Amino acid sequence: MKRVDLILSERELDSVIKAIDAAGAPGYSVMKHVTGKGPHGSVSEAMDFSGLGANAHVIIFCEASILAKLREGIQPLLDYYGGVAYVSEAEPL
Amino acid sequence: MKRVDLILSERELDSVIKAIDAAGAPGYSVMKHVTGKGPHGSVSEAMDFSGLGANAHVIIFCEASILAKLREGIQPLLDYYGGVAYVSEAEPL
Amino acid sequence: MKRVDLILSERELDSVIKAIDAAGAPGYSVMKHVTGKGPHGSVSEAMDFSGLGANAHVIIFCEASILAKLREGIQPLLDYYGGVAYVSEAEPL
Amino acid sequence: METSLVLQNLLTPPVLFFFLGVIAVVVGSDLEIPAPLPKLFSLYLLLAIGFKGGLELAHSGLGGQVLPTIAAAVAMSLAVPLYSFLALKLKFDSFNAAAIAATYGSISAVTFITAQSFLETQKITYDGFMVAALALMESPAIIVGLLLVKLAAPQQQQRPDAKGMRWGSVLNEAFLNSSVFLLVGSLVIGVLVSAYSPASAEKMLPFTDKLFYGALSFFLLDMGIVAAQRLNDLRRAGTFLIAFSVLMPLFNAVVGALIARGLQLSPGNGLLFVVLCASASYIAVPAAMRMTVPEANPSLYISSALGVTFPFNIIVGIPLYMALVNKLLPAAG
Amino acid sequence: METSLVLQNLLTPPVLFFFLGVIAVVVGSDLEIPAPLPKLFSLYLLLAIGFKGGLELAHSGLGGQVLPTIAAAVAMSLAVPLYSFLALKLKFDSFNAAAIAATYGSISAVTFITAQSFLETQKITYDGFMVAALALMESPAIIVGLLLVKLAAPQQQQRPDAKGMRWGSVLNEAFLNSSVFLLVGSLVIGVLVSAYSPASAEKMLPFTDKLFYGALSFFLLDMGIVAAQRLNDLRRAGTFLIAFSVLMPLFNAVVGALIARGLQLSPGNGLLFVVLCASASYIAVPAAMRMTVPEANPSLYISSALGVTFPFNIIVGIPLYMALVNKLLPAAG
Amino acid sequence: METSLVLQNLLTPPVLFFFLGVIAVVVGSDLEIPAPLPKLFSLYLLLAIGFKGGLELAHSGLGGQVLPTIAAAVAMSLAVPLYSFLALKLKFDSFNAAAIAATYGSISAVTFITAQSFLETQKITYDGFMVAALALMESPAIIVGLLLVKLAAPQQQQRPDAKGMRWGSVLNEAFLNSSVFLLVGSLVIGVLVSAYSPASAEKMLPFTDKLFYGALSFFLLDMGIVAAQRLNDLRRAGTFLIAFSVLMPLFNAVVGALIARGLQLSPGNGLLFVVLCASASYIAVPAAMRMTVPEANPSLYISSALGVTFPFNIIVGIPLYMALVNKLLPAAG
Ligand SMILES: Nc1ncnc2c1ncn2[C@@H]1O[C@H](COP(=O)(O)O)[C@@H](O)[C@H]1O
Ligand SMILES: Nc1ncnc2c1ncn2[C@@H]1O[C@H](COP(=O)(O)O)[C@@H](O)[C@H]1O
Ligand SMILES: Nc1ncnc2c1ncn2[C@@H]1O[C@H](COP(=O)(O)O)[C@@H](O)[C@H]1O
Ligand code: NA
Ligand code: NA
Ligand code: NA
Repeated sequence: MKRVDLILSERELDSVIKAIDAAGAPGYSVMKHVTGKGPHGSVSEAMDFSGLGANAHVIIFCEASILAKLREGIQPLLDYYGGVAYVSEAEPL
Repeated sequence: MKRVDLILSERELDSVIKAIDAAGAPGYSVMKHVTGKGPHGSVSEAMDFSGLGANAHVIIFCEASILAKLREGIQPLLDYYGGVAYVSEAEPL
Repeated sequence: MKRVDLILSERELDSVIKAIDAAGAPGYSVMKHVTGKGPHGSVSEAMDFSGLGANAHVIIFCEASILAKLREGIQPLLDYYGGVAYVSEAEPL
Repeated sequence: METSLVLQNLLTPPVLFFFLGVIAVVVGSDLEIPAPLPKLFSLYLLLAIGFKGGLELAHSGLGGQVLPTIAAAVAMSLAVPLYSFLALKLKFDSFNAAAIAATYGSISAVTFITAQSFLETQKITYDGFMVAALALMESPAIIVGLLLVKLAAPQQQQRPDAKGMRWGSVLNEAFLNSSVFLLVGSLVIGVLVSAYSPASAEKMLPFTDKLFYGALSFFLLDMGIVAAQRLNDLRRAGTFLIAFSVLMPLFNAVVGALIARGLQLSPGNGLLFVVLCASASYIAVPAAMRMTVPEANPSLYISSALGVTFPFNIIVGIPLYMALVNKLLPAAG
Repeated sequence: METSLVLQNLLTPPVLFFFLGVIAVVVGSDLEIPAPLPKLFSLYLLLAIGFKGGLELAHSGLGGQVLPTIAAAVAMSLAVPLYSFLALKLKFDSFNAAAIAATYGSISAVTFITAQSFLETQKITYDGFMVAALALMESPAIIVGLLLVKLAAPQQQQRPDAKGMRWGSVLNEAFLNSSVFLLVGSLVIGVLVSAYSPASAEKMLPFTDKLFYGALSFFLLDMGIVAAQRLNDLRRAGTFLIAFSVLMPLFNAVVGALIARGLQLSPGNGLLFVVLCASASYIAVPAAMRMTVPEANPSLYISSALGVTFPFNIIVGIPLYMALVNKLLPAAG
Repeated sequence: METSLVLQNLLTPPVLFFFLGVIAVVVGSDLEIPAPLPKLFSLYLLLAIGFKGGLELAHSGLGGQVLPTIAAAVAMSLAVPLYSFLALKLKFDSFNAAAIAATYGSISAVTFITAQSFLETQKITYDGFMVAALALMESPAIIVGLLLVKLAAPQQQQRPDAKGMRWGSVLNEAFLNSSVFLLVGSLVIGVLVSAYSPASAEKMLPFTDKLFYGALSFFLLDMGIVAAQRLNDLRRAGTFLIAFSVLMPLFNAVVGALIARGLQLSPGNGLLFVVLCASASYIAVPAAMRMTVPEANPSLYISSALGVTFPFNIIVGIPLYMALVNKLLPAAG
């Protein structure tokens, strides 16, 4: 099986979750309040009071067969808005 | 070495940590406030005020030799209460 | 590509981030409020009010070529202050 | 008259802020009160209501109507889950029926507080010992719920962590869960301080008393958001549960009002007694049930208590029960 | 006289705590107010200012200067982004120019509140309907900003999620974002409660009124920290943007003062009107722009509004505008 | 008489809520106050105590006993870690001995505040300048602790990040750590506001003054939980450290009371002086030590200061020291 890690702005979280559901993933987990740095600069929690939010980390465990559909739904979002997506191997415990 | 990722309700966290300790893992890390979706439906933080809590993400780096004992302690909990457990390869930096 | 996971006290986070930047990593993500247990004992959030903080989990996706420099900057910090660092394989989605 | 009472209740800040939260969800605003801020308010409300109740209890003592009223309250928290269970078994399995039944046997502190505020704006007095009734009604229903599971549920799959159903941990969950513990603890502190350090009791009031109404309104804004988010779950739960969530409180209210009449409670105490009977727990009991009856579906018992019964009670229930009390209780003439 | 007003403003707790936050960053203290605590204060301030404004609006009604003033306020929130855009296009692309322009067309509730507190310490009266102006000036600039992008921006790359620029979601973001929604909602609640339940309005005051000044000071401590952290970004943004962030508020203040004179506002209302014109949004608009104009660089519009204009306004702007109002408005004689 | 004072202290809300927190842990309730809510209260208490102290300091000025008292306080914060270190070296290595010693040289703001509240319920006056003494006693002990490490510790392993022991960063940690910075900053703001804007000082009081006692009680509920969680660590730390955590405060209290007598302090100021000497830091110093002496085991210095000395002081210490002060200080008759 596969493990997909997405890190992106909380702002796009709803769109990404829609794409994950649409791809038929069996589930996902979300951690908010992630800060970091990437090609678009630094992200902190300092503006949290204004509703701007920080980043979110999404983890998806799924069959390899789902990856293509996931990529199709998510990659355009990451290309346009920023964020990263990586896949690695994972076996059920 | 191995990396184990567990995602489960905060409610079972204490039982899971006992199982991890009992399996002889050299350590573990816990992130709370994880939301997500799985076969049992969606989990949000909306009921946090009532003490219901959300999910927790537990990471364990350990030798492969520990996996069997970990599985023995944790798998019954996940089967009964829900949650996921995956293993992948990881080498010390 | 590689995925590096660091878990260490929030106290050393600034030093570690400097080392990551110095190693030329293309980015990183940070999750705070991580609790856990390791060779140096348990870490909780109970003393958060005093500014002591808990642990942080840092994720870096980077080329294998960066690992050596990362190790050089980070390993001494982990040796002295505690914390763990593991590397695994990861491919872009 | 009921209509005017309904309006008088509707147009107070707590109820209006509850509506504002509901509207936020309905129109799709991104308004949210992020965790753990709602927890701050819920801890505060329990601490303040307990402390103030303790101060008043110290004055009123345990004589007169106090002990009979408390005994009747505890009896109701044992009886309600029993007959609720029978009704719920028509549609649900034993796990879900028991969990929902326990929810309705226990009480909602926020509904109680909102009723107190209603009485205050109506200038109707009530007594501090009702908070003791509130505190003592939280736990028994949890025990009854678990007994029902033990007795009526199909031979259970063995729990992987023995903990789940051991009686020690069940009693712990029932009597020491954070909401019961903080409420009872603050009540006891209120009694002690009132007796031995009245000057320091005075110094607590700006925090526990003056701020209370505003903090309640703020918390109800969040409750409105959370309750409205439950509406989807409800549709899935079906009309039986929705009907139960309105009819059972009404039935309990009538039973409660008759008991209050028997106890010759004042109109203020009578309303609070009725509200205790008619309200359902969405703080203590869900947390306890998820721990001890994981087989039940939380979205059923949370959505019915928080998504239907709670809004029903604070919007139309309280003034309706007031009218009922005014009719049934002699003192209200 | 201006100097003495500046000093009188400077030496009040809100402004001094803002400074303390700035100093913390400058000297390298690890003082921080962790999320989501600042959100608690920002929600509180919006709720309280809205509620209090509503109470007062219910008294003043919509007659006299009320509607003309509100109309003028909305007109300014439409005009400011238009001429700001023209100025900003000298240096920035259409995305960034539109986002910054929208920021300056909208308002800063905290600057407004600080100006109210200034008036109170100066014992100058003002009216509750100005809060309605505040509430109604938040959204229009967001719409104008997006129209500017639509019209002036180069043919856009197709958004991957259609959502971004559909008008429904833009209007949603403009009128239902959490800060506008909570402010307007609390205002309406204030009006309703004042009319139908004055006793319960009274019970809100310890929370919404008495606590307000202290909570504002605490929040400004955090704003000082956040504003100072922006100073680095600013250096990168260049002198054009820094100059714009000081000169545009001054220009808007003069325009605002002339309009206030035309409307024959009292000095207190006049100052608030000027402050609305001169302030820039760092709560509602940045959140909206990041959602709807992701092509713009947030560090530009946040840093200019929060790192320059906001400190400028609360430190020297408010007393300066007061002096201006005193000169231009007849009633101030 | 001591017994009656102990009881009078015991039966106040702050101490009772502390007990409630301890009991929650002991009986296994799941009561917890999740991060970052306790931080809200600790920031609030520092801000409020500093601000109120500043207001009072502005009235009393720096004449009379003020400077001698402050000088004596600073001297104690230098002396206590020196003799504590000698005692601790009997059992601990230099790193741990220095870190624990620094903890006892510094002070606990919450203990100080609880002592003030005790005085107020006893109707005994005290002066605002004692808050200045509090503020100035936090840092010196941190410096002494680090000097002790430098001088007495075995040739240290080279720190991987030079930062650790460079003097710049040590001084930064000692004088600019968030708790010292906020306390001193609020004190200065209090002085300025009192002098130049008394009307605005008035407007702060509902927040900084009226709410204070309740907020302290709420915070102590959390402190009770955290302190009780430390009890396990303590058992491992051994009887030497437990004995030290009770005997060293008692010894420091006697020394402090003699100095207070020499300074001819009033009973109220005398008690506060003694409490400063007898208390140990669990906010500023642990954070500083973990940063600058990572070789020391935090569970030792946190558990002794927070798990033993703090409860000892607020439960029996304060009334005991009061009795001592009443015996030794002439003015107390
Ligand atoms: N190489 C990386 N490793 C880990 N996280 C990253 C990396 N690049 C970007 N991120 C995360 O993704 C977020 C959005 O990245 P971007 O908008 O592309 O700069 C950043 O704020 C980081 O949290
Ligand atoms: N396929 C998955 N990938 C990532 N997280 C998952 C997945 N399935 C379940 N989870 C997480 O595990 C939690 C519990 O799952 P469950 O109770 O089995 O529905 C969910 O709320 C998710 O946070
Ligand atoms: N084997 C492990 N697996 C996962 N996390 C670990 C492990 N060992 C240590 N940690 C984390 O690293 C932190 C610091 O470890 P240490 O200071 O070495 O005890 C711990 O508090 C844990 O959060
Ligand atoms: Na009930
Ligand atoms: Na403006
Ligand atoms: Na001391």
